[in-house]
Amino acid sequence: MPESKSSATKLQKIVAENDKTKERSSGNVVLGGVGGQGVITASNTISFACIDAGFDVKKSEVHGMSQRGGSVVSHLRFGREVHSVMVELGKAEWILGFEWEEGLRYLGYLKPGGVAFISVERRIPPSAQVDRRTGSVMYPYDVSPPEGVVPIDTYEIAGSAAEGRPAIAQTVLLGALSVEMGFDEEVWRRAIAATVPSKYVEDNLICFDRGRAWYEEIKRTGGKSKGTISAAYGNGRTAGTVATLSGHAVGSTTGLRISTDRGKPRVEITRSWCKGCNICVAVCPERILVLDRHEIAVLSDPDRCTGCGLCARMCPDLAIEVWLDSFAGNGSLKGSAAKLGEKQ
Amino acid sequence: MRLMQGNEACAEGAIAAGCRFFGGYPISPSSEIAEAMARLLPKNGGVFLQAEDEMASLGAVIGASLGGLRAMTATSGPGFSLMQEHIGYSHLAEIPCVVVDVMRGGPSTGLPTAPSQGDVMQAQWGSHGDRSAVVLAPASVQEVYDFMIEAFRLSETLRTPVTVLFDEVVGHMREGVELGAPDESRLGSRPEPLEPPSEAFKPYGRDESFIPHIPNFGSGYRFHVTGLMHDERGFPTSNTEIVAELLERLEKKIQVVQSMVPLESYQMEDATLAFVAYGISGRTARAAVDLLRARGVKAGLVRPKLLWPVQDELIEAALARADVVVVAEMNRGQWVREVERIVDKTTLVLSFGKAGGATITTDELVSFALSLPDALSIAGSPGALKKEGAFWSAGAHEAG
Amino acid sequence: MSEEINQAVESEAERSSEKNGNGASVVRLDTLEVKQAPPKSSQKVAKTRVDLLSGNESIALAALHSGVGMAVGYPGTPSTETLEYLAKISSDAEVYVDWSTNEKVALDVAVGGSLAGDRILVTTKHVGLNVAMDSLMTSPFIGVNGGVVILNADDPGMHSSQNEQDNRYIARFAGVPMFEPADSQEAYEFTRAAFELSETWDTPVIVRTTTRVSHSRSRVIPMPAQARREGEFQRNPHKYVMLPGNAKARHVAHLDRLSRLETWAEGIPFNREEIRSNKIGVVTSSISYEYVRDILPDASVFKLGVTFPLPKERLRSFAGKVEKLLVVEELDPFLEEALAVFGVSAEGKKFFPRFGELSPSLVREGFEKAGILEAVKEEVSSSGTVPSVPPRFPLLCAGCSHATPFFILKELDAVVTGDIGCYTLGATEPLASMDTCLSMGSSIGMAVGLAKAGSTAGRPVVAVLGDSTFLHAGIPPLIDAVHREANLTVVILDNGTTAMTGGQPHPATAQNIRGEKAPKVDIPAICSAAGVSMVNIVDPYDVGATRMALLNAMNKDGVSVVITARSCVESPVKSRGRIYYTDSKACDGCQLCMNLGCPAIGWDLSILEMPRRVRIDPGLCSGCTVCAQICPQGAILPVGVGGTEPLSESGEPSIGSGKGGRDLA
Amino acid sequence: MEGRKVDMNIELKSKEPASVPVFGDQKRLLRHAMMPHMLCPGCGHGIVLDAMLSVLSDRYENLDKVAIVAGIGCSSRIVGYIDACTLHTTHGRPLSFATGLKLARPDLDVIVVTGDGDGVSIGGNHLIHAARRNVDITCVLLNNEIYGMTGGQAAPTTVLGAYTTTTPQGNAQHSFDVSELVKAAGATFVARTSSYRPQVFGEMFAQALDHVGFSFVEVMTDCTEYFGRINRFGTGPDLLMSQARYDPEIDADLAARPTVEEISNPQPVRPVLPTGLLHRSNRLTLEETLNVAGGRSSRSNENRVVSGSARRDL
Repeated sequence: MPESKSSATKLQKIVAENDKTKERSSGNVVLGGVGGQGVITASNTISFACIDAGFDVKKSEVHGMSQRGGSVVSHLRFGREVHSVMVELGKAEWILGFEWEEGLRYLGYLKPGGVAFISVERRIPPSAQVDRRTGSVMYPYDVSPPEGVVPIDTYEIAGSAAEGRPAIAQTVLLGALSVEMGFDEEVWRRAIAATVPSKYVEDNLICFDRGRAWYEEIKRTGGKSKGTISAAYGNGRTAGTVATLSGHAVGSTTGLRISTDRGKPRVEITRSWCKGCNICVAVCPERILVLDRHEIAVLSDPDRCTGCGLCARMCPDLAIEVWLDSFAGNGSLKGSAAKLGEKQ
Repeated sequence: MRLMQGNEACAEGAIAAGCRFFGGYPISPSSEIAEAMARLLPKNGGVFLQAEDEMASLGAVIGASLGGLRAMTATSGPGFSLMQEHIGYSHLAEIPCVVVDVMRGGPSTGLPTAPSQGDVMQAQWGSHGDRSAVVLAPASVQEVYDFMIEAFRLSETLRTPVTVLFDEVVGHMREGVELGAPDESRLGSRPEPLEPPSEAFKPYGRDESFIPHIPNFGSGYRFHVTGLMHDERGFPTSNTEIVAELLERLEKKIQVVQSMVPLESYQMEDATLAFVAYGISGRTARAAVDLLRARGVKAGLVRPKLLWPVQDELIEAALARADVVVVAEMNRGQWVREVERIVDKTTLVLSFGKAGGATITTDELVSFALSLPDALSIAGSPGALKKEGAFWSAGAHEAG
Repeated sequence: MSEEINQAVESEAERSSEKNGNGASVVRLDTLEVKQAPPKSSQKVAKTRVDLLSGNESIALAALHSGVGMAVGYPGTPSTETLEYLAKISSDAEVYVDWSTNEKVALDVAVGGSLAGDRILVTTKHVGLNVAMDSLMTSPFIGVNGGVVILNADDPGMHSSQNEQDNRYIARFAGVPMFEPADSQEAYEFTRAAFELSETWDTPVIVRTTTRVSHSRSRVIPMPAQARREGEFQRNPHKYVMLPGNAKARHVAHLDRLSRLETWAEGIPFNREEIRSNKIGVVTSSISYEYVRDILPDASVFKLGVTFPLPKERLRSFAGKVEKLLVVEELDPFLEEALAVFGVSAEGKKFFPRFGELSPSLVREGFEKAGILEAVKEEVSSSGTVPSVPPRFPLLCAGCSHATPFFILKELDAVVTGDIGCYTLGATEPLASMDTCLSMGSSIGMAVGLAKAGSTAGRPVVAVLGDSTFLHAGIPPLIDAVHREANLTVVILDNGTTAMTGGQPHPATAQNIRGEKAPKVDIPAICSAAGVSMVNIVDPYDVGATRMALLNAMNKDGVSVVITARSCVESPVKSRGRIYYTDSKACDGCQLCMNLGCPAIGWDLSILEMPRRVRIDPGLCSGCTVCAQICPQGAILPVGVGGTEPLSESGEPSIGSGKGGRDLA
Repeated sequence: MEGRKVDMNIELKSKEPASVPVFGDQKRLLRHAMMPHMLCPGCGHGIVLDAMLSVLSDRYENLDKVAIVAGIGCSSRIVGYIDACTLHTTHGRPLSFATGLKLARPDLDVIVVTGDGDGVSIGGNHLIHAARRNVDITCVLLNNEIYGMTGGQAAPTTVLGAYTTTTPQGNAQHSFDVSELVKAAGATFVARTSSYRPQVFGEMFAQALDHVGFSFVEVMTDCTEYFGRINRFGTGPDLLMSQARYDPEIDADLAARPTVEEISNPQPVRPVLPTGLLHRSNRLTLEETLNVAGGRSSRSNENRVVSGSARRDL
């Protein structure tokens, strides 16, 4: 590690870089996230900062049909004169991802040499939890971020300022962005104060400062000191490590793997006991139980059975049994549940 | 020899018979039995439970019995009425238990502390459906003690409820009692299951004795006990053939008792006037026989100890020579109907019923017997008199 | 040519001169006071003025500055914010603003208001104008007193619409002039001009935006404001009563006006010829202009601000000045066809897509195809490996009261005719219980058809629509259903607001657009009055009751109505209750709760054992309790119940209490 | 006890493919010869039966030492399908039989299955007294709010206004909160669950079995043929789903949320009763106070408070 002297030179270099960015005559930012995460507010903040810094700004956002939870993207362009509100592919100097997948989604807009700050907060939509039998999700977990991507555990960096409020933690992204975009720090602080609801201004500014400090530290040390994002699956965030500025991931993100194969479910229905009450038909989460023409329950699509056993549990006639075949090693359902209990 | 109440003797007898569970509810004039059991049972490793009512009492008794304990309850008329359903249950499910009814006077709450023999018919017919009861009627404190042992023997060996029926006088009378420990043979035991536990096990399977070999709960057998009509496995059935067979077996099982209890016959060898009386009335009648004999009347006494099932053959034989039979009981004439049913049609059966809450006295019986010739001549013929038996009964009642 | 329009030209000049200024002279814009910055900075944060307006806001501001007396419309993305913003920046005394029951009502109100002398703004999205078509077609016959401007917001790319239609044809069809601004400043200026034009030419005028113009923000420099127009109704039955006899005369007048408008179009400043090179010329309008300017900065451009009527001569002249003429326009070849009619050969749709939204990249690709730009094999991203990411579909919010009815309808296997609103998302997995969706209010009519004709194979027919949609276009078909004795159930999802567009009031809410108390229309009473004998109101958060109500209604012969009444969880106010969590020991991963499609419910990725356990995101859970109700394992519990720590350090309930759960004692 | 517990946490190390039942092998405790059972289609009692078997199969290798006592009614009939020492008694009195049995054989685990009519109406007295005595048995009461077996007459648990065959104008009598009643009577373990939540029932039932003293588990389960049909609550699945809200916590949360307008449901509203473990306390059991089997219980609660005024200390 370089000694303090050389870090000082490095710092100077960064300051010089920042000064250079101040001379910037135009720029493009693409912000991606999920409804309710504060993407629009952040793009407003950036716009205000740009105006404060003397630029013309155009920005445009598209949010999906839903109020919350849908994909939200905002394009922001500033310069002496701006025509299009839309950023061309490969022309954005900066990308802010408020959510891991949404951040990755817009990487195509990133200019060579640009920086994408992507929060590791993960919002996995119900539609991505598609493979119901194995319980895996369709989500870019195993993606190691390409060059230019800076994964940020906003929630962890924000710390106490965003306790229980992940949306506020996202201001950490603005802090990091401000280091790259330049402008006077006070410009940013004014912009935040102008765009954020007054009761949250203070916490947002703290998050901003922490994000800024964190990224300056990363830049100074080349990403080699601390900054390790702790594994925190429970919070819906990724486990992994922060990528260095050179774009090489230190370690890799931990992918979502299924540790055990649960086995192939098989449903046995004792026809002579079934009274056709329809309860299994109603409760089956996969809706694959039906009554046949004799009013006896049958499985219409065995391949879709997840083996949850709800039908067996809810059958008042005790006519249904669910078995797991070709079962590989982890004891019965009860067994694993018991283990879980022990662990906690 | 100890001096004690009939009720106390009842408890002592139960303990001697191996009773280790008592469930009861206080009611006069039986309460002393519960009190005595509460004292005696813990000393003897048994359990005394004062229940919330008579249904619960007998329910607990049956439960305990199914658990393997000899169990009993004691009550009086109103409580006995409440127990009837469970007596029926015990009968059908064939779970042994002993029910003591210390009889008191009158219907409803009636005469709580006065003697009566008014529950005789209830003891047989109180519970619904077709059922034959086993009812013992002790006449002395000693008999109470002995009959309790007998009651448990019958109940356990036959797997049926046994009622011990005595009245307030016997219950509260103090007499000397010989509390000899009964030998094993007098205690009897439940038939052991014939086969080891298996899926094919039939707890209610019949054998030649008509008595099923039902194991106790917790003995390694798993089976079903129900108050529903059931098959040999114990499971509910409504198959009429199986039901009819079950009822027939139960009836045969009960009738066996007739031969198991002796009948007391006193001076009956040459008697033309026979008293038939049970319980305390039997003792009164016995004294009356002696007095009448002293006056030259050829009187005798038949005292059944087993009221139900009625020992038809024994009684018929005992009364074969009598011209007139006077059935003396502390009620308005209940068991007299059984005597009428049994004896030869030429025999005159008279009911001497007294239901006012006082015991029948020797004088009453003697004067009644002595007035008979006049009464018979007025009536003209025994047949005519027989028809007006009610008059005699009513007269006796008034005398009381 | 009116004076005002000349003014507009001047302001255009003003604008370019002030382009890089800080906009200090701006009137009536968002002024945001900034709170004291936190202690870290000793410097006080200064007050700042901001003048970044969206296209919709610019139109609202322009309307206010035009002295508009009334503004009406029906919420519809991307037009909705216009009236909301107008209500925000104006007082009731200045402008009467409110939502109408539907777009046709709005236009009728507008024409009436115009005859009474006010200037009127009408807002609608593209498909909304279809609803108002009947009145729109005749409105130029009647003409105006106060100016009538119709904001028509198209949605190329269908960000939030059921179809993609190019409403420039409607302007031509109805013979109504149409402005097309390219950014917020133009939106402001064109709207101001449109009011003038409307009165000058005695016709309603359409201002057409697209999503990109409506929802983009850029700086706006306004012009001096006018006072509210004054005027009054004058009887004029020959002009206002469209009996055939009168209408015949008015049609002639209308055609005469159209021909004069064509002449007018030749001279107006809103159409701009920008000559830069004689090689390439591009005819374009609206947002496409901005893309063209970015991609081909050196090309000559004919920028159309008014796309109907078109300046035939000027276009011909422009065509003569360039070697190659291209047309860049979104959606249909409206301009391209017009040029062809004018005898000008130009190419457009050959290179640019006819569907969806244009983007700078698509415009670049088009020019590349046209051979004007050389295709650059440029590495798009630095690493070259942009990860492929699955799409994120829109979905109902966590705690949406619409989820339960769909969850139940799927289980009951009903044929469900849907409608336009948030609840259209009931068609998506995993709720996936909607079979059809056509247009506003069409659910009930389609249900009538399904119930009366053909066969549904024994499946019950259920029409599902929202409260606002019911009032918009659901009442006539309900009456139709009753009268026909159609065997169907109508489920009115009453969340007390027009949720999909962001929570606007409607006649069955007790509020107007300004949040003031307003008379409330009684939906159940309307249904009963229409002759529906079974009208049940249930709480959609009560799963059992909702199921029973739906079942009873479906079992009833004839028309039955079930109203599921529970406030929208997001708008107009966010409603949050005690949140719920999953006891991982009790959860057996049966996934029944996941069938609700709630974004807060997902797999717990911290537990790798099978079966998977469900986790509720505490940041998303709104506490609607529905998942807790349907969980057969009783594994979903309110935070704080079950001996659990309410919130752990990380801001969410710890998993599993370890104390055996559910102890209330 | 120890010997009879089965560790279900089987480690299957064999590499051979195997079949594992998802919910254990509780059906081994079923009297297969008696199946199918006599309950109506969709009757919640069957779900409770399965859940009971599930718990029992976790705890016992076989039910030789488990006596299950029932009264009369649909609920009580389910014991006939359990391969244990089963005692089907008279109407309302199962707790009496069970008390006697338990006192006679403290080593047996005694479970009582009863219904609302059986347990609260005709047998109400025995219920409160069993609770008072704290006899160490577990009572499961299946509350279907009606007399099912006799044809749908009003029970003491039928809510005010509900329709039954004896309340054609709607029930004129108020109903019992059975769990509260039993708790007030002195039961040391009281829980309520519903047949929609068999797993919660199982958890409560298991805890009740562990509990030393009178433990009471009430299960809300629906009579499809009478209660459901007469009150137009639908059939099995409908009634099952209608239990979803049996939770005062959920009810309170719903009440706190904004509504569009007042919810008016013309259906008779089912009361929301507290569910979960409602009460747990410790005191001497009847076996202990009666000094049965030397006054030593075969089982013990942790941290039991043995009162100085207990009878055996006097």
